[in-house]
Amino acid sequence: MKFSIVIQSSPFTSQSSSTALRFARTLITEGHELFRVFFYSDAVLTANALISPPQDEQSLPVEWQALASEHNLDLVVCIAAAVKRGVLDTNEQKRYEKNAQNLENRFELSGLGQLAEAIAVSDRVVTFGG
Amino acid sequence: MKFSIVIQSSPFTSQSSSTALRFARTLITEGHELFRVFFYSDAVLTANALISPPQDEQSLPVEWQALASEHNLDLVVCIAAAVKRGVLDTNEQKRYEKNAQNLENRFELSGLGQLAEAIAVSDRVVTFGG
Amino acid sequence: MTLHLLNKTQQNTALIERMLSTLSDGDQILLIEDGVYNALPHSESWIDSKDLKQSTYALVCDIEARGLSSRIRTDIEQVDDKGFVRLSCEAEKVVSWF
Amino acid sequence: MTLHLLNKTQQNTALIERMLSTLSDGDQILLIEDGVYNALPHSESWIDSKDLKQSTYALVCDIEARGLSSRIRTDIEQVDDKGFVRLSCEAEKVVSWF
Amino acid sequence: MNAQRSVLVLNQSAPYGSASARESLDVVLTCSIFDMPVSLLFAGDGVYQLTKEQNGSAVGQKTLEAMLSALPMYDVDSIYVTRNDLINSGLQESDLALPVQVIENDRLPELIKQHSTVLTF
Amino acid sequence: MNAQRSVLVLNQSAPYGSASARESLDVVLTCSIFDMPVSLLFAGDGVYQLTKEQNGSAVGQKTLEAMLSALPMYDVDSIYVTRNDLINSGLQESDLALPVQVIENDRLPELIKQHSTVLTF
Repeated sequence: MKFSIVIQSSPFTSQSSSTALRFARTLITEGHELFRVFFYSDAVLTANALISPPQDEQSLPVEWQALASEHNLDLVVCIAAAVKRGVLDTNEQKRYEKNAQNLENRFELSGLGQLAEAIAVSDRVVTFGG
Repeated sequence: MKFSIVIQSSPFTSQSSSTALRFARTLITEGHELFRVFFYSDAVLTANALISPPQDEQSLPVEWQALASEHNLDLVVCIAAAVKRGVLDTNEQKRYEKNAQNLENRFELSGLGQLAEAIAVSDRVVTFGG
Repeated sequence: MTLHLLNKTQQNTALIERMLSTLSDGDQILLIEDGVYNALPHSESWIDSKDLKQSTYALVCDIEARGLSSRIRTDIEQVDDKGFVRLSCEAEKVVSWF
Repeated sequence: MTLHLLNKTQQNTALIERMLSTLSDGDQILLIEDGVYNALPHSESWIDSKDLKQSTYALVCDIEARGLSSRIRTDIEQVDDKGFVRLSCEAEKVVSWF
Repeated sequence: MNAQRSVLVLNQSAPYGSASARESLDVVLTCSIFDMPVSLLFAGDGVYQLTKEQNGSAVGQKTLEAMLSALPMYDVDSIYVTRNDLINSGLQESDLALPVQVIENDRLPELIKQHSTVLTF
Repeated sequence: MNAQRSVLVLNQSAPYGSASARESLDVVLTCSIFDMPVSLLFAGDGVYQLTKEQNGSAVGQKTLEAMLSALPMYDVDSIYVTRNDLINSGLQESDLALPVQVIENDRLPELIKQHSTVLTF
């Protein structure tokens, strides 16, 4: 079955991003397809490459990136939400004349159209928020 | 009267940081002293210099920075909360071997002791969260 | 005297009951942000059941932003940011409920 | 059939009433994250008042994390992450309440 | 691509206090641009998004009402509120900036069933 | 420096679902290190922070209970829960990982008065 996942909450104050990661791993293990993960609202903060968690704690950007590399996943970060929150790729860094980019590898900034497409083509869309 | 302000919530999904800014401006205008503003939890994200809001919208980092410059304010960002959320100064950038720092001017990373001190010396501590 | 800041709507019944259970005589309440919706005319308002209309204030810029200027109860005093600072000074401490 | 995900505690009465008002016969509910506290024995549980114990599930890792393994009701089925995925497949859609 | 999908967007948050109201409307407008049928249900505190005479600039934000008024231009005209939530909000139907369909609570299960995807905000 | 301040930390959130429980405990321990008298009130969902036999690793987090057990070592021993919240939580006093003072609701106004600063989480 073809799934897409939408994540809305800050990975630092909400458990949602972590639950979504486990759900993503499990559905792949169970033989389903993960068409796309769409990071929206404060969940775009998950893609900040500067995140430096304590050594004994889960690093969500790194774990998402590892899962994406292994299974060639599409991790899409809402570009409007990301730019507003200071998560920039090289293009946006130039556009806004900032002195650094900080988008984690394997994540991609793109528009809400990617969410609409995910809804259109997926059998199940599961939202993680709150 | 001597005030300190504690802010806890994400500036992107909560109105708290914006209300706190207005409260800070007003208390200064009214002749009171603002001893310290302490950014904790997701409010540390307010100090991310890469934030690029749409042109017609308020930029909280810039407005806090301007207020701090004008009145020589102490804007303290909890270092543990910031590092975990990918808000780094040059020292932390080196320590965690990241390729950029992104702490906005006039903000300073420091420990929770700065909050304890603010509580100890201020007449009023006002928390903005939620 | 304590100033209580409330920034959530009346739907947050557990939070509001908690705030109410901590009130001492003479305490004041300032409704800010989404808290100003508590000042709309509700049939079972805690403001009435606890007879708190004389100790409850609402922040005027939050009322205006939300389009409530002509809709909220007239027996609750509206204050601006200066009033917010003044209430904070008059109180011995400020407790935030969110 | 719809699978409803609930990740908030029983204190969030407005949210839970809203979820309950959208249920169709045969719908299922999965308690995740802080939602698993709804499966503690409460004297006025919506699970009982709406007779939903046979259509309500709770995510086992969230139960363990919170120290609830020996405390929650035994008449609510616990599922692991595989069960979560299976319930999502069996349902026609998944609606999240938060 | 599967058969045509329809989306129900559920708005549960008051405007200005959180970003959720604006972000959910952005999703609605995008779905509509992509020719996906989209309905809106304003529930609980979400009803407050519909209040007339909003003025976001009083708190340094854009006015949500302007975005809402664009909905009919985007052919989004299935906008629902339950009578129960409207009463609990303390607003009257005449306080709302948009024409909405006021429905009874017992219509909600059907509304969920009619849409292939439900997005909550 | 003004006269000695005392702090009441009010914990209202369940653990693991949000970061609030851990961040409030960090503040408590810091105040204590700085020799500031600090009391804790666990209210509403905050009561769940005290549950025995927690195991955060089941959801990839540190176990909060370990931090809580450190409180007595930091001389933080004024820990309150209201009887009402304990009953509503569905937990018994014997389910709690720490000895707490179970108080009636009508003690709360006094508790607020006794402390010079109240920090809510």
